[in-house]
Amino acid sequence: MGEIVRYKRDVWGEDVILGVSWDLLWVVAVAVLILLAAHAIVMAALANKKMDIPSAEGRRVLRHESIDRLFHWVMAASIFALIITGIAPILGWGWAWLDMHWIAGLLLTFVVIFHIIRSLFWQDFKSMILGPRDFGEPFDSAKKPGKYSFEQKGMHWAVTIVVLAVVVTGILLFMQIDTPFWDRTNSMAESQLGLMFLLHGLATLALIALVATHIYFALRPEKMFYTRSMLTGWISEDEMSANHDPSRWSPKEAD
Amino acid sequence: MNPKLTRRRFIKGVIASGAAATSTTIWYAANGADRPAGSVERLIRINVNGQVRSVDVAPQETLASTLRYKLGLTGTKLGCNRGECGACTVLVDSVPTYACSVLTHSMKNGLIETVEGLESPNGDLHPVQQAFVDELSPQCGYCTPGQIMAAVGLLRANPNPTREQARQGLAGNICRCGSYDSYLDGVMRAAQIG
Amino acid sequence: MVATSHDVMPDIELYQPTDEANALALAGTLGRDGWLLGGGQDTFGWLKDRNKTPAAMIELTQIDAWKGIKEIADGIEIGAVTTLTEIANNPLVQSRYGLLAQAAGHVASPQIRNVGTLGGNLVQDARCWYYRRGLDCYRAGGNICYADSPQGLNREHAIFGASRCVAVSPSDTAPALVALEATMVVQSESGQRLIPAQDFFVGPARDIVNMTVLNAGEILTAIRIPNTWANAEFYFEKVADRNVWDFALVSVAAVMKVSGGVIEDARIACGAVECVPRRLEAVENALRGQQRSEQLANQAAAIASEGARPLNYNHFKVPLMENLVKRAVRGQA
Amino acid sequence: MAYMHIGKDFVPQDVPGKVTGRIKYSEDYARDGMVYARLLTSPIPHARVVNIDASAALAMEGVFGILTADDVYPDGEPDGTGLKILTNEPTLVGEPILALAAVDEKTAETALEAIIVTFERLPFVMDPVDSLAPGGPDAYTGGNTFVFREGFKSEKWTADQVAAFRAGSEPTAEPQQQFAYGELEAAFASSAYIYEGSFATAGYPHHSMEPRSAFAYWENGKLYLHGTSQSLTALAADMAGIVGVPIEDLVFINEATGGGFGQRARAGSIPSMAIPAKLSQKINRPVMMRVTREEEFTIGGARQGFQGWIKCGFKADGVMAAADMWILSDNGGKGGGGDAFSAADCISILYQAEAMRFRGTSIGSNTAHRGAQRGPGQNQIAPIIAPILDKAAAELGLDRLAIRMLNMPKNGDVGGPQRQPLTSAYMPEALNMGATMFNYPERITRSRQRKGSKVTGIGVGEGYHNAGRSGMDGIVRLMPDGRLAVHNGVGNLGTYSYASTSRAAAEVLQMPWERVDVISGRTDRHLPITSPQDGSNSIFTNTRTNWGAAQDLLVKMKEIAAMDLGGTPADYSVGDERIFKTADTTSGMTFAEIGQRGLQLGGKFTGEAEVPEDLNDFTKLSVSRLAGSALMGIFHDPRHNNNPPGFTATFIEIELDTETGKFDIIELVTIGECGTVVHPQGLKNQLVGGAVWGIGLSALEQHLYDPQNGLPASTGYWQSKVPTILDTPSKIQTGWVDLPDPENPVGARGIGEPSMGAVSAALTAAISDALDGHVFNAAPITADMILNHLAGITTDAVPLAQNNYRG
Repeated sequence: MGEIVRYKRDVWGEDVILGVSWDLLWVVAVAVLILLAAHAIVMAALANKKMDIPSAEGRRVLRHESIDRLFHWVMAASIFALIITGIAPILGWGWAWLDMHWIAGLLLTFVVIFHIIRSLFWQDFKSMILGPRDFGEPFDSAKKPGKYSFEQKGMHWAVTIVVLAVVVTGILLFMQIDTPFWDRTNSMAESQLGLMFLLHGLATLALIALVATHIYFALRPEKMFYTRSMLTGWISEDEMSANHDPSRWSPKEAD
Repeated sequence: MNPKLTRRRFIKGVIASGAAATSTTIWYAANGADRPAGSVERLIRINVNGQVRSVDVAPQETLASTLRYKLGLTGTKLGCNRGECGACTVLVDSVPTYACSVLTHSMKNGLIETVEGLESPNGDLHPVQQAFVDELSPQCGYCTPGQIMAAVGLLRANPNPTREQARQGLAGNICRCGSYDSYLDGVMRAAQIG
Repeated sequence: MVATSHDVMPDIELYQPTDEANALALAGTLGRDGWLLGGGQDTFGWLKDRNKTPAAMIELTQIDAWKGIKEIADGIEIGAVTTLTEIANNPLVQSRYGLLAQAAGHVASPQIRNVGTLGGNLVQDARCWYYRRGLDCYRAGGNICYADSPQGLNREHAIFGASRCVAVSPSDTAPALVALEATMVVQSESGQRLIPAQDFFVGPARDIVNMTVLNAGEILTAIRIPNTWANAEFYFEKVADRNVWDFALVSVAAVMKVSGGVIEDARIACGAVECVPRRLEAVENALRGQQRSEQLANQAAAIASEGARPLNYNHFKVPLMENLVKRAVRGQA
Repeated sequence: MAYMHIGKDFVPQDVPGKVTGRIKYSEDYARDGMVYARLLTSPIPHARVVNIDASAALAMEGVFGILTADDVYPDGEPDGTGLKILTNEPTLVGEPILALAAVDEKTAETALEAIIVTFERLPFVMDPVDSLAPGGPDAYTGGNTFVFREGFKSEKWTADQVAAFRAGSEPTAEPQQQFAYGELEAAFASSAYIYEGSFATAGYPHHSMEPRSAFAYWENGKLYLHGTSQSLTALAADMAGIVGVPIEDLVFINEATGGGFGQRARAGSIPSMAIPAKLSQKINRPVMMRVTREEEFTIGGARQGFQGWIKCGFKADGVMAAADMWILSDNGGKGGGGDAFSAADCISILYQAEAMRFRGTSIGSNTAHRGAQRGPGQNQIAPIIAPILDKAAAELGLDRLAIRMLNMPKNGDVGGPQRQPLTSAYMPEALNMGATMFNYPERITRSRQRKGSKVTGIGVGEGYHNAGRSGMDGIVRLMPDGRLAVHNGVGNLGTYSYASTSRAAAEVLQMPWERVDVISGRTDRHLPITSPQDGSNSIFTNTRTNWGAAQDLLVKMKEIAAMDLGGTPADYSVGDERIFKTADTTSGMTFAEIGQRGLQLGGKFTGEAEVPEDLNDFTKLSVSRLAGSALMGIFHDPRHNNNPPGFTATFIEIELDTETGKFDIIELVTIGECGTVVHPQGLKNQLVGGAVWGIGLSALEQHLYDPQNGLPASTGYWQSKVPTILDTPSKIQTGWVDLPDPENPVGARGIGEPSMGAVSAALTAAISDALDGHVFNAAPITADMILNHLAGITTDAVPLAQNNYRG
């Protein structure tokens, strides 16, 4: 009990890694719930001191272009599909999950590649770079971020690492099953295979935690306007000036 | 208990019944004592070759082990201990049965007959035994007790089988020496002696 | 180490309930740790090998309610722990559902049929030799299939519906019951489920470790066969390497209503080609209303094998399946 | 000639025990304080044991100790590919590493689970050809082949040579072994039809019904070993060496053996019996080691598989002018054999090829160990050569029986590389008899006739095996009560030759059978040495020894009679258990009287003096222990040179279902040609038994190992496809020629092995016939192969594969 890794016997009876222990699923779930609940309570307490939500009226500036919003939601959809199809069988809900899982996986892979390329050449890549200054930000209310806050950058890079991990391990595992494109090989030794499953599992657990946190903040009233911007693309100038430093982020006018 | 085994069972438990069932799986693996009451009594009475014998029988014990190792009836042979050869065939209520592949506790209410119980009290061979001697049906003899019990069971159900019916009746018994033809000759002769 | 050939039964509890309630209660309490014991012909090998290690066996054969063959309003009901021999020799089954009598009569060997039960034959586990050897393959909760690989010994494996695991349904009676539109009666402490035979079996895509939809605590207690196909025209054939003991390389079970050489209706299922008995609905549709002929048989055969995906060593199953379907369409020679 | 016993049926003394279950096999014994041993075997096809941690197991309650290779080989394990008792360098999955003794088997198995063995994994190979490829893995540490007097070698071919061989061409590599006679090239040049192609045959397990369980205990320095063997004395003599106990301190007990088929003839092929002996010595308790079916597979061995190439030339008249063979034989993980040589030898004898060449190499694979199995070599080649003969017949417009009649061995013929004369050969009579019983002229017209999906196939087959040896000893005693005791070292594995060969002695003395005691079953009954009961030799070899011993006894009886009743020994005859003056039958003595008189006289009469010098040591020991106990006849059989053959001729009609790939045998007629018939029922059993084995070889039995990991896939009866009664015909027609062989006192020769080869040949020919003469070049031919052929499917099966499908 309480193991992180599950073992099995290889074909010659020696122990090799089988994958992550799915007991951790519950550990992660509980941990995330507690943290977010704690955060909610603290925020509720702070909320006693009046905190004025900036107005959404007035002139609008563009925060996310439509193509990026589309990318975000496609990625979200594929990640949800992957988590559901991946976790369901572990919880004992039997259904034909494997095909949907790898199809969603391929979708995620493609949009991630698209995003990497676009962010490198067409987007303002610097705006996402996490510099020393960003780390001071949370402790100095005077400091205002550029386009992305410290938390947003942190979340972005955490998700980047974890998603790359699931994608890479996922693709390697993908090669171990029959698909319309190829017949499976037993190319990987059982020990390597187990390692892949372990990494895929660990990354999945991390991703679940991050997604939960991400959704939680997206639904916080004071952050709601970001969520709206991911749907509509714009934020108001009030929201802009309240949360960002115009000298470090000068967005276009939203039409 | 080997720790690996326990973990193995645990792993399979998780997969088989989902993480939700993990706790129970672990519980039974770790603590067999907590199982529901009412499992079988070890000391039982079984009727073997017309004699009622009381034996201490483990719950998982096969009839073949009880016969061979508890009652010393070694005429019942173990060829594969997997129901793949028929050397351990005995009769339970006249039905040919692989003694290696049934539990003694499951058969305790039946009349069990082994090759040792076929001779008449005055020592005459059973017609099947006599016919097998006359036709020299056995070769190495290791499958012979099983062949005989299968044949006796067949002839009780069908005293005058055709050669084809006899063949079907002996189908559950391997003879590696390949003496099938001689065994069939024996069964047909026994049917005549009857 | 598994470096030893186990051969003796390890310590394990045995319960011999004599009434249904008791059995269901035990099954409920013990869950996956309670091994349901019918005739035991698929049990003792697992236990002797120590490749499955349940804590207790729950013997079902002492429960009279789950034994025997009786007529019901619509057809017959067969207790799940009725022996295969009894089914093969039962006049009622022989006269109305000869297909099942034949199938039951082709299982393994006489002695195995004498103790082996219909329920046991239906819920028996996969016979893939890798899995039976106790390897931690997908079906055993692992993360690999040893059979589906360029060098895997997969002559007996699936040509349809594989998903990671390529094991086939080994049961001889299952295809017959699917063809006969039987219903499985499944009981548990929480009540009764009636499951069409076809939906009773499950492939690896949906559940890679179980071959039936039975949940922990559930017991298959009876099989109901409706009048729908009573006294219809039947065709059963099992092709195996040896004529005793072996599992089918391919088997076919067909029921047909024929009048004046015209096939009015038909149901056909094949065994040992997929992880579940493979119902050939496309073939049935092609047959319905058609005049029986060699051409029709050939058409049916072609449709039957559509979508087959043989592994390295089981290509022969395609022509074999086609030929058996042909023979089924032709009817008894 | 009219015999009193020879050629007549009788009830061998062990038969009642076999039908009542009273006769004891090794595992049926028990003894106070007996404990149970179980084996820990290698899970890895090729490895080195780095460490064994048994502390946890030894600490368990009810565990008495373990035995490892270090215990049995304190000076290191023997070199070579011979079977070992236990090993630290396993070369196949299932090879015994250690044995553990416990209060019961369950405890032993649980304890074994607690032993941690650390292995170093080594390269492994399942197919000899793969091992020959450049950089291919070697089955043994030190090579892939073991050359006598040279040791391990790593034999490699070039990639091209391997590819060409797999593609069906003649191997161009140097063979390890070869022989040739006649002008090969000229012979091929003179041929009107030449067949050339490669072939593969499966090497499959013996799977005797009785697993090789053994039970041992020590008492007053003597080892009492209950085991299983084909050859009581021949095996015991060497088993003493393997256990490391002086032969006089070994009592080997073996009343009945549950099948041997070649694998239990010699101690070297069944060293596992030494495990309980050694373990019992170590823990000082009686030890029972029950062997499981899976262990019987893994340590019980298999016959050698062939990967070969053959070229046969036939003259226009059908005479086999030349045969050229190249055979790569699978030596498995241990053991080996001369099967390939015997296969070539068989062709030179059975088809009298005018010119011949044989080339062969043996390469190891990490699979079950290899050793002799019923007709080793002769029978593997039988199903390969038969369809080739039929193809030649078709090409040359000859009848398929006629081409065999043309090439068959006859009296005065020679065979083999040494062109050794046959002691006699009545193959013409055998083929004619079979043709008549089978009604060949009428049946052959049904060849290839179709009935729906079924096609009729007709096949004719011939089988041969060298069936007789010499150089062994005989001991008989005339007891004071007038009974005759025949001491017989022949094993009891179901042929009943231990009894039927004893009848030669009864014949000499015209002794009623009920007055004869066959002394056998355990070596402390003082038995003479015999040749191992392999190679169908017992009937020939041991009728010679028992006849000779009885003759020696008769001479002594006549000498005593002459001494007491006057006249010369030559004046006396025997009959009705009396010795009497031929001229005056009233003047004589009963056998009882002569027996008592002999005992009084002692000296040479009771084996206390003038014992033949040339007796084998084992026999000398027995004689010395019997000395002075009764009037004794002792005989050493001098060597003889010629080759006493056993022949079989078989005719088969099958109906092959082209839609299922399955066939039914409609008629099977098989005729034995083994000189004078000694025991008709026993001969019939050998013929029908051989037929079942022939069916297994041609159509069913397989030997599967996973090339990915070296695990055996066919360990039990189920996956090995051992024939069941429903895979064999309901009635097998048998017959025998029954003409005497000049080099045996009763004219008898052996039959056990050819009876299988002939049926295998005929069945394969029939299958080929039903498929319009298609030649599979393989044994077995399984349903899937037939279906694939008919559907024109070329599977991914590797050509010439060993320990895999189609080979």
